[in-house]
Amino acid sequence: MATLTRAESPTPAAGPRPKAGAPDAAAPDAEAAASDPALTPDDRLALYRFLVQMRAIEERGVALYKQGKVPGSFYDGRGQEAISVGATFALGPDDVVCSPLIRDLGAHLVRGTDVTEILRHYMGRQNALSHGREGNVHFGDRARGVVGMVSMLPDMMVVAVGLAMAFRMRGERRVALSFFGDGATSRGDWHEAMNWAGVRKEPVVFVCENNGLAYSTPSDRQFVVGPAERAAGYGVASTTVDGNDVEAVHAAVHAARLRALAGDGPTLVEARTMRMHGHGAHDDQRYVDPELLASWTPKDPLTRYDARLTEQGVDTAAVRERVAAELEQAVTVALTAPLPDPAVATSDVFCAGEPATLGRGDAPWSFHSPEAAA
Amino acid sequence: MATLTRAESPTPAAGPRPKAGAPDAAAPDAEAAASDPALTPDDRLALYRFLVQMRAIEERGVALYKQGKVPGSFYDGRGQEAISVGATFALGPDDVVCSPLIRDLGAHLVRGTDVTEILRHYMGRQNALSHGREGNVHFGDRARGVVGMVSMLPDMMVVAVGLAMAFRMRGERRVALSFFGDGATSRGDWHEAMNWAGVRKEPVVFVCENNGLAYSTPSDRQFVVGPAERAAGYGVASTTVDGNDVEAVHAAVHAARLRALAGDGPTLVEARTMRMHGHGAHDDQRYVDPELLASWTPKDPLTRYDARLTEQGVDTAAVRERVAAELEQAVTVALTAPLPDPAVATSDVFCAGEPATLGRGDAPWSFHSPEAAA
Amino acid sequence: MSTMTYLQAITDGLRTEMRQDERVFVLGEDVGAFGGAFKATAGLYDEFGADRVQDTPIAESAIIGASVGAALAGLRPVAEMQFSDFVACGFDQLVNVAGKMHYRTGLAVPMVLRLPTGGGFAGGPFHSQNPEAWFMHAPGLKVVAPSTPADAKGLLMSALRDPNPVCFLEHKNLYRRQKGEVPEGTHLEPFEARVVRAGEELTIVAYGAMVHAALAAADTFEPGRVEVLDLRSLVPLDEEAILASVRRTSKVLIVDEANETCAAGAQVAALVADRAFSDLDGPVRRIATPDVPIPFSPTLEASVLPTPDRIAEAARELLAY
Amino acid sequence: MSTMTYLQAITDGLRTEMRQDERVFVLGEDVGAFGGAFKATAGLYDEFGADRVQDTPIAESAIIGASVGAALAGLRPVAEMQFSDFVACGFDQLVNVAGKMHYRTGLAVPMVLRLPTGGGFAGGPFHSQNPEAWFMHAPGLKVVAPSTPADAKGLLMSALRDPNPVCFLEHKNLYRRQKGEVPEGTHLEPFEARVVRAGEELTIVAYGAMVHAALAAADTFEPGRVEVLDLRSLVPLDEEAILASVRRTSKVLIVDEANETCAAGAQVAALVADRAFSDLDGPVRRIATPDVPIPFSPTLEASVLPTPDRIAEAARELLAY
Ligand SMILES: Cc1ncc(C[n+]2csc(CCOP(=O)(O)OP(=O)(O)O)c2C)c(N)n1
Ligand SMILES: Cc1ncc(C[n+]2csc(CCOP(=O)(O)OP(=O)(O)O)c2C)c(N)n1
Ligand SMILES: [Mg+2]
Ligand SMILES: [Mg+2]
Repeated sequence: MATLTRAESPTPAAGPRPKAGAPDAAAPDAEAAASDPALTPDDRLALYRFLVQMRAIEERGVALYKQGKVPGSFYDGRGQEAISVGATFALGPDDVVCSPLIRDLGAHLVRGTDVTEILRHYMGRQNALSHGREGNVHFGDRARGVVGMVSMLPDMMVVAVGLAMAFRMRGERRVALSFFGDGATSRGDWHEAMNWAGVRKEPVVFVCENNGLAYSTPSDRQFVVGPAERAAGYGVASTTVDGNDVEAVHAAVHAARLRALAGDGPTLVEARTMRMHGHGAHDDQRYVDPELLASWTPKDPLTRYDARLTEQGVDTAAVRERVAAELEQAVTVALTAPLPDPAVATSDVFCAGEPATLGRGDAPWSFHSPEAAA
Repeated sequence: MATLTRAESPTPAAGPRPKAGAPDAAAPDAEAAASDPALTPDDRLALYRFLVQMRAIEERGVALYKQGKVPGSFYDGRGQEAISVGATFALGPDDVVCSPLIRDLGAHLVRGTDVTEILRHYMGRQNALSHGREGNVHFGDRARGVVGMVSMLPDMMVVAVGLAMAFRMRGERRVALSFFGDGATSRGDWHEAMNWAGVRKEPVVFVCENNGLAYSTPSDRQFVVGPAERAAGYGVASTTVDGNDVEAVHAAVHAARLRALAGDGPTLVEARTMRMHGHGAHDDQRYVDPELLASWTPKDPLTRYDARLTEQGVDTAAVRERVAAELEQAVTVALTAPLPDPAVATSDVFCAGEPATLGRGDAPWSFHSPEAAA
Repeated sequence: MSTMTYLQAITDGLRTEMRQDERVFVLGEDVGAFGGAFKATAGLYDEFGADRVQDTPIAESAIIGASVGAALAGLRPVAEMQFSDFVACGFDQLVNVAGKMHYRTGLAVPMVLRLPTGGGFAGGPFHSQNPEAWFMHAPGLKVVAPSTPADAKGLLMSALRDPNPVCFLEHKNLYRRQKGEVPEGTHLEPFEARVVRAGEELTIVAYGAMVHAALAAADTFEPGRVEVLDLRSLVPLDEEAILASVRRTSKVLIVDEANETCAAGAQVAALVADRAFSDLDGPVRRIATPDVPIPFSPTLEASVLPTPDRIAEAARELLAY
Repeated sequence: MSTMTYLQAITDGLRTEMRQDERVFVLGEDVGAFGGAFKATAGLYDEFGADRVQDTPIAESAIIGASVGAALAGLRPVAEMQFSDFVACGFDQLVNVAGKMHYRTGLAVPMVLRLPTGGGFAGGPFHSQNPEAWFMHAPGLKVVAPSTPADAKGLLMSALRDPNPVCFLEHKNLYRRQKGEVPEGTHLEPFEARVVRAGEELTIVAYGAMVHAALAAADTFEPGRVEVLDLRSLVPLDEEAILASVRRTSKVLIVDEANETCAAGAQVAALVADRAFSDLDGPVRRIATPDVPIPFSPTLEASVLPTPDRIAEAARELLAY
């Protein structure tokens, strides 16, 4: 008889997982302590590295797109890197990200998804994430507890609520994390997700990336009252943070996660930010006031964090160099990847065997993985 | 060249309209005065008559349903009559009701829709409202500015927003009125309608019939925060009234209408009430606590209004008798109506000629129709 | 074996699997203590409790989307649309999220969407629809439509064990009218067609409630002339069973309660016209509901839904062709 | 006449009618100053202002539902889905509210829903769909799909004057690739099919982008052998034009970019197999995209979408039948 797995961890992902932490069900004390989420120097370094890595990959991605090596379209999260990185860094390995969106490459990096695979995926080559069936940031990494997004915004919030519901029903200490943009709040599914999560007190954390724009349309044509304020109408807790401060985002999501684990229900974390590039690589965003953009340049999440860490004596240049070198290596490898076998175009529409389960993601934060931080 | 009709009245409906008032664009002073919506004795009599009529028709409808004369299903609004009657009574003739729902027969009666036609419609006989293509309260009366509901809740709120948008774009002094139940607030379309109306400041009035139940499901499984409080999250004004007090509902909707006409945007009027019958005639609602029901019995909107008017010297028994006699007459006529010609089953899926426009409804309230009150 | 209605067989299938597999849970509007608008979940709440028999808000998109999430987490949700007509409100989650998940990400979505469908009881334009062709045109969804109590249980239990999203079309008009022997305990039926009346001269292809209309029509001919094939599953479509039957009889009449254009029947007709063309001795005939919303008035409704009479008449014409 | 792209012809059709009929207005995501994701509304905001060229919230259901309301009030809304794929998010308002309104209430819903459709540019599973069969299976919606710049304008202007909801499928892959002569000023095309290449031995039925693939395939045969029929309108479907062509040529190949099952092509095949059966000298063949989400990688996408080569091969087989 198949049984409901109560408080057990899901099947661990296959393959070597250098930084995977202990399941947090096993570390309640560390968590309690972490309500003051003091980050260690290693954590800071890791955060910085993910920020740099996200920016570097996306800059390279735009270039590859312009060279015709990336088909279709290309979207990036320039200026918003701190959100996906900071938020995902607050998760435990068994938590599920459902889903990172087009500005959220950092979430995939934090969870440990392989960069070469990501590049192959972007390029529509053979790859383990999507087999070429999907493109741009539309990928997930099943083995690392990341569910790939769909385009329809914000559908995946609803799915995250369903995941959280399952966690709660099974008594598991896990949360689901879902990202959404300010523009996506106008859609009915946003409401259905918020309402359901609120009425059921599901252990879910919603992270709003409020960059004031939905493609070309500014917030004042989208809503009158901001997302965080609206949360109250659903019995959902909310908090607003500086989305360009990676530690602030991390702290807010960390607190939200603990709240969810404590059975206190969902939280909406609104991260205020600015989209520094066009909607996609095709968009010069000339509709955005250059002065507004200029006013955000000093708030760049990388520059700011760089300054902070440099002050703390970190050799940030070394990090940047290492990331750059690793990336060039990955690009070189990815460019040699073959195109997918046309047979995969028509296979796997249906699942034939046992469903594959969601695996565990990397959780590099020391409070969740003391042994990894040692 | 076809032009946009600015501030003109829509085409008046054909046929004699005994109580149709002046278009309110012509009576701004009357309206201003009506911000203290003192009702005349005639108004009160009319309100009472509509309450009695709604109850009488629905009681007869249930009986006819049980006799097999009404096919399909039958829904009524017992205990909630004051809401549709009071709200619709506050409208001007050019305003549009989009749409009365299954508890809102009173809206149709106030607008002047013929009772015999309604009965024929219920019975699936030849009738001018639906030609037998629709059943139960799924009818509208185009000629009286009433758009029939669809089952999908609360889709018609969105449509009402579109109507209001058109009124605003053309500079017309008209509002759209839409009803919805507490349960319907969980659906995405509720959110999209509220958000759109709020962000565009459309001249629309939303009337929430909060009876604490969606079919068998109580409010605490539907939402954490009530509809009126939620309105603030959309920049939509709100007010909560005793839904069993026809004058209170009227006053609130009257104020909301003036607000909309003044360009101040939408209002949500939450009318608190209790559904005294099952969801439909098939439902014995044994899932409702009998004590709860009993506690609402003294609040019956008819009994209460009856007492009030009796105190004011009105011969309410005479009204009830007249309504009953008229109804029996209408039932007799309706029962002789032939079944529809099967040809109408397949005709009119598409509109062939010029679209028929929405006509003007009755607006018996003296403040809107001084001449009719005279 | 015990005798049950189609509706009881559905409840029995749910109950049987819920007892065996703790991952299976039910959610939908009023499915809890109330037992659902049609009482398909009657008694389950008492036996399995509020977590496994969940009343939801009126939110079809969330019902489907949350089911997807729960399925990804390893549960086996069975979501009910109060009437199949309301699936339009959750269409996006169904076709874009559930249907495409496995192909795109490798994750499976083992969920069942129960859809009370069909007309014939004065339900009108919003309580009588047959939406299956929409699902058939959306890759990644399985679609089944039982016609008998035994198949209702057997296909449902198979759906509950299928690792894919399955749209389970239960015809409201069969709920209480169809009674029959239903195997006790686990009963699994494959997603395949079945010949329910053998015949040599004409194949009538049908599914759901139309199987009974087709049988009634077949009964007006001498035994052995008209074959009735019950598709039972629309995705996967049992193409070989259809082709085998038509090749043998050389004539085909396809019956569909759904609106005619682009219906399941159109797909069957296209299949036959392509792959059994050389065996055909007459045109590929269809009977379906014309492209109109289903009217409320019983006389109007009866004039558009396929009836045994209309089917028999078309069969007669084809046999004489 | 002036030479325009398919995209420019759409803009021109909108502009022309907006100048003539103040009731016509445009709404959708980013359609205002930005001119829309594909620039179909470029310049209209400057000419007609914010009320008649409205940026909306990301709310497909409200875009469609509010358009219904505006249409009921006597305006002529033209709503844009940023990609046709997103119509699933507003499906209910389209099929249940817009499509059934006239039949149920006598009120008309004169609105146009512009839907950028189709694949061929690595758009992946959510930016490449062809949803027209869903609409065809929903009574009360008209469905048109132009293949040329002149038809894009002509069918659009006819749609703008139609008193019904019209789903206007504009194929993204034709936007900039198709150039042609387009009549200036008012240009109205009827919702009827047109023979775009005359032939005697085989009819290829196609619409939208597939017309060009069909023409390329037809070009590989001697002139006069292969006829290409451009449906242009799917609802109403020009049944007589289809039947007349097939009866003359006696063979038919139906091409569809949409997923195969229950597609428009299935309906055409069913029609032919029923009403032109006795004139057929070969099986009713179809080419369509298999039932898979449209994959992203160009090699994968090219392997599933119908191509001139695949069409020509099927045509060759049929001609030899
Ligand atoms: C339902 C839906 N409609 C339209 C789109 C097209 N679209 C893609 S991104 C976007 C803007 C999203 O804005 P927001 O949610 O604020 O996210 P941001 O791009 O600013 O991060 C739009 C309209 C979509 N993806 N989904
Ligand atoms: C979208 C949708 N889903 C389900 C239903 C079935 N249904 C009809 S009425 C009803 C309950 C509605 O509750 P509420 O909105 O509070 O209205 P009330 O009946 O209490 O007046 C339900 C679930 C529906 N009409 N529409
Ligand atoms: Mg944004
Ligand atoms: Mg209610």
